[in-house]
Amino acid sequence: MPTSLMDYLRILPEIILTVFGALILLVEGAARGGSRGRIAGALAFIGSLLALAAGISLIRYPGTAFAGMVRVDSVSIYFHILILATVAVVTLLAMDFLRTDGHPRGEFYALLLFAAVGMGFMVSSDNLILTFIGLEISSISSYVLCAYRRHAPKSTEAALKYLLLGSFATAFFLYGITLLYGASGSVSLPAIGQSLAGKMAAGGLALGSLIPLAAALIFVGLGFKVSAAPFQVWTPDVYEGAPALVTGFISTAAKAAAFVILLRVFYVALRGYSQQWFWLMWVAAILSMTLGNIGALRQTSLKRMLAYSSVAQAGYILVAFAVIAQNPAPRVLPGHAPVSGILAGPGVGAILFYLTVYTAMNLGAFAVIARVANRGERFTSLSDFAGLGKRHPGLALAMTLFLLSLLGVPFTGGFLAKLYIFQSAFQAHLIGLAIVALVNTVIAAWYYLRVVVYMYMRPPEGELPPIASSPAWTLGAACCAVVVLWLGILPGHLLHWLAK
Amino acid sequence: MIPLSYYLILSGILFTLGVAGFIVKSDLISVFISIELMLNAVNLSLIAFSHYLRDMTGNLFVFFVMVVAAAEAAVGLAIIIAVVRNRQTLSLDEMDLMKH
Amino acid sequence: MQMPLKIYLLIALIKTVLSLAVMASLIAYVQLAERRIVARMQSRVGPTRVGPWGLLQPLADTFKLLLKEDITPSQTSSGLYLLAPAISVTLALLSIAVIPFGPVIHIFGYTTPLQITNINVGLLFILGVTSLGVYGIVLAGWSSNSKYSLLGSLRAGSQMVSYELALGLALVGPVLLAGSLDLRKIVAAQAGGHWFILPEIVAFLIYLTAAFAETNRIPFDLPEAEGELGAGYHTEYSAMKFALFFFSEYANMITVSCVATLVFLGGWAGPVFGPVWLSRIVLPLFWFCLKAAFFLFLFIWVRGTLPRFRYDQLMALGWKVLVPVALANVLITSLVVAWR
Amino acid sequence: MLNLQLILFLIFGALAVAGGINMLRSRSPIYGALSLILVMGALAVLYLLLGAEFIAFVQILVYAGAIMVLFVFVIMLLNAQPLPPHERARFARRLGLPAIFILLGILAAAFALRYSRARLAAGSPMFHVRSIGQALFHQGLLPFEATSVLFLVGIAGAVLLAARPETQSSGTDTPAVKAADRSGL
Amino acid sequence: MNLLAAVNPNSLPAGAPYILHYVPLLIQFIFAMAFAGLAIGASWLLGRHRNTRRKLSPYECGITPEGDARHRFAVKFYLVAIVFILFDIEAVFLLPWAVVYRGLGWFGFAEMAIYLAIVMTGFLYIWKKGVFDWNTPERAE
Repeated sequence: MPTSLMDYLRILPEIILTVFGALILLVEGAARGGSRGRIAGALAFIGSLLALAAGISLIRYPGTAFAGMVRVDSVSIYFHILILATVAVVTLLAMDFLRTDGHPRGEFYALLLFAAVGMGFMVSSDNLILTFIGLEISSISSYVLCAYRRHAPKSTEAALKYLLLGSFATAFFLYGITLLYGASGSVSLPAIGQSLAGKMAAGGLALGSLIPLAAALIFVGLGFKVSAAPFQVWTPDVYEGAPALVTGFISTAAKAAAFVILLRVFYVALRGYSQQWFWLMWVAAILSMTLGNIGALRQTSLKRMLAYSSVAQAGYILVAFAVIAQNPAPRVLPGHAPVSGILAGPGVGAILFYLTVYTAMNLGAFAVIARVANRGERFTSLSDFAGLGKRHPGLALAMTLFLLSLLGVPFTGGFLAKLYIFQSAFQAHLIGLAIVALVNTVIAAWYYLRVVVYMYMRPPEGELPPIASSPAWTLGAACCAVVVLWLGILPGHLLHWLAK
Repeated sequence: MIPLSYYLILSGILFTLGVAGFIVKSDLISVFISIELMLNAVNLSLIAFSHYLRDMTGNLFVFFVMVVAAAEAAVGLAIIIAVVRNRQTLSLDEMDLMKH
Repeated sequence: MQMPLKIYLLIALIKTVLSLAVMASLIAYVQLAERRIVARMQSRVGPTRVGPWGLLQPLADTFKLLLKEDITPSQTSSGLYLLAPAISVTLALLSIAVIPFGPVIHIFGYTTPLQITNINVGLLFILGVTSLGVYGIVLAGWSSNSKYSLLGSLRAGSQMVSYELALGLALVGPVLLAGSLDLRKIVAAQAGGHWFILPEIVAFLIYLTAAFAETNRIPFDLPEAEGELGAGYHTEYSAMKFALFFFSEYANMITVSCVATLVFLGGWAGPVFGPVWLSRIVLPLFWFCLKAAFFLFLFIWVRGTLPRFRYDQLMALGWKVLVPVALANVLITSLVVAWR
Repeated sequence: MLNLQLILFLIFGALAVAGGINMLRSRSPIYGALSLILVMGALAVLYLLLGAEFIAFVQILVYAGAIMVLFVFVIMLLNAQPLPPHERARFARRLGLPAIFILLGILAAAFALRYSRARLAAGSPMFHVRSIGQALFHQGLLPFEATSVLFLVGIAGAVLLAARPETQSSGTDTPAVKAADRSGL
Repeated sequence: MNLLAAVNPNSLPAGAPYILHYVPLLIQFIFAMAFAGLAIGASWLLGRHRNTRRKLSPYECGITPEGDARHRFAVKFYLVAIVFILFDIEAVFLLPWAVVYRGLGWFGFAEMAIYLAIVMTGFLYIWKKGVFDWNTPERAE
């Protein structure tokens, strides 16, 4: 099976990121003096932009590469663009964070790019071996990124918790994959789907007694990574301990990539057993939304509040997963046009749209927190944000926009995203789920708006050190704001493309 | 001719011992060792399935699991060293900076 | 002709006992030879009192060590303290099992190889056992609860670990040429006189340096250097346990020399003549022992001449020189093989 | 001949489980690490029984020979002492352990039910080094190249977290464990 | 005869399970352990036992030892072990590659060249970060 040029073109984004990551490490090792940081930052930004361009150019040659290992279809292209855009924005935001906190700079960018390589493999992998390796690359780089503020006990402790629970979850995920491999005889997702469908038609549940067990174990593993309800105990501690920007990156890009694995494994491989895993999704969605929102009510630290809110957001996405499980789209023959791929379905469009908006608003919110927290991340509690409106109107405005979008106020991306999900939930007549989601949005309103009230109505308590203006940061935050507004006001273009 | 279920039950036992270790153990390194035990248990069932299905993929998968476990152990212990440098203790229940 | 299971197991048992006996006596006499040769190099005589030309000296040493008082210092963790020498001896003796001394021979109507067992990943087995050897030393230092032995064992451990990597990379070259990890196939690939030492001279030198470091021999024996750390990791061991560490060091030396002859000097290949039993059994064994003896002499000779490396030079050499050169050699060999 | 495999399986299976239980029971981490090495050795023999020759020796070379060496080094370095069981352990024993043994029961039942008839052939192994080499460089090419990225992440992470001493003191500046923790072994 | 010898040098009985090639290894392992146990046991039996406090204290070239021995040591030893793990994986990858290399030809060479190039950048990075020079404190950033 000699690999052809086409195979390498299909993993071009990953190749570019690896090359630039290695270059940054070399620069970090070789050059002396302060200029290393800027060179590394520039290299990282150029690298992520080039990879983004390569990601977009993937549209021209969809299909599979490396003997079915990598599948380039609409989902993988879409998420490549999403993840690489997030990496580019985080590189911009990181330039300011690293300078003020005085950390070694090269390794941060290198690890960021390598995490993106891992996520690229997670997103486009059609083979459980590559999925596992991609998951591990991105997880291990995020463990190290979490511990980036080496001398802060909180940061290393957060990384420790993330590491222990992350590897615990990976072991469960692996055990699920093993049982799937044992039951179906192959590790490539479409082949598993066909052989299990065949088994389902022939025998019935008795024969497939390993499948529900495998599905449960995989869900435990991925539940941790996606911080879905029963397994979200680690999220508040890790999101609060890690540097704000790293939390932003983990809670958006890593979560999106993990959702894609969930999508591919459950939607492609376990398609025949959707009745069984529908209940998994249903329970996880309800628990995530309620626990996330209730947890967020009494938080004083903004990062911890956003951690609970991200658990709730994962709940809304799981609602869309339940919708898919309710009526899996008719089986599209693999020979079909690969661009639409076999992942077209009512819920899938909602998931993609929601994840895009969620990534933009969550990253923007954490960017503002990183900015306000300033050197040593001391100012992250609610009282520090009091009176921000007067002191830094720009920052306060951005924060309000992101919080409103997280809540789902009209004219912001969040509103349309939630609307899309509720609409697909109603179509799949999952009334119970939709009502719980609505109630949760109301609860969420309280703690989102509380921050806005603090920022504008309350007099500033204590003094904040002057926040130096940094062009790179403003550009990055502006990108997030533009995406949120653009998807809020005229989403037509994206919706049309998603429907295709 | 050993039935396949013997191997799978043995790997189930080892996996459960790993999970029990993860919950019961009180110091960082022992918790991390229990995770390695869980990964070993998974490797055993992978090789058993690979032999039963007469298919090479199981062995290949175990090979990559070992490589990944090595990188994970390396980074994991680096983080444990960084934690001990900051907190001077290995006990897990003192890791409650963020509980309050 | 296939043999029934019982005969096969019986032969295996005989071979094991035979190899252990040969190994034990060989180690005793290599140590005697070392003391005599190093003495001769320093123009003194060496042990000649016990028995003719001092030949019974090793016997005398063994009894002396058996009778000496065996002190176990107070705060040592007794379990590990005893376990450490046992681990290093067991592992040292284990890797002899896969080394083929001669061709397949026919005696009493059965064909059996001149080795305990032939597995088709022989080289990998030896690398695996070497990598486990570190535990013997590291646990010895840690369990004997003295500052010197702990520091000595840490240094010895990290030295062995780094040079084990160079050892592994050096062996990749010959495996590339031979196309198999089975020691018999590697020897077969060198048949007809073109031994691997010529095309793989760089890998050979790296292998030798790494072998010296693995067995903690003279240029690399800083961790147990008397002057620096008071005998390093086995400071707290006395009598037989102390002897076991030296026993495993010499056993490792013999294993390393045997692997060197097999992989680089074509094993038992050599001009043979005369009747079947002579040319098929005695002469190949003779050639093999001659080459292995040459390497053992090299160990002793280097011990008599070279000074000891400082620790940072030692580690720098291991990582900055051996590993990159070994990788470069692997790439060049693969280029040559692909080109041909 | 037939029961030779069964005997070997029972011996080394029991050894592996004994190692696991010892790891659970042992107080100081050094004994935990050594019992894990025992488990890995027993598993290597089981892999030989299952015909995976190359994987058995890679297990000894990489797992028992490299990763556990790192664990033992770190245990020695941090002077890890046995710690009193913390209250999380007591709470876990009451709640966690029964839940785990239910998990074991489900696993065992599922395997026994599903594969009651499946027999493992004892013939020659299918997985020589040559066949895993072919699989690795044809089918497993992309994961192989992805491992080099994993390598870089490991290197960057380790150097970043462990290489730089806080103070510019000479080499011996590793973390000191509090005197309270340093009970006799 | 030579062909048969080459194929089955251990001349195993026909149809015997493959594990029989490894049974002699197990025998050798048991004998080696017995040898070690015998040596230690004999010395314990034969040797005299007169323990005095001073004799049992750790040997410090005559100076009475103070303080617990197992205290802090340089992180350097840990860094060597971790770099060793990551390069050990590389060595383990090289072995099957070397075995099947003749079948892969130039394609095999290209694959390994890419892999080694990336690994060598990691190696250079470590070299520049001063992980390998032992007595000079690392260069601060």
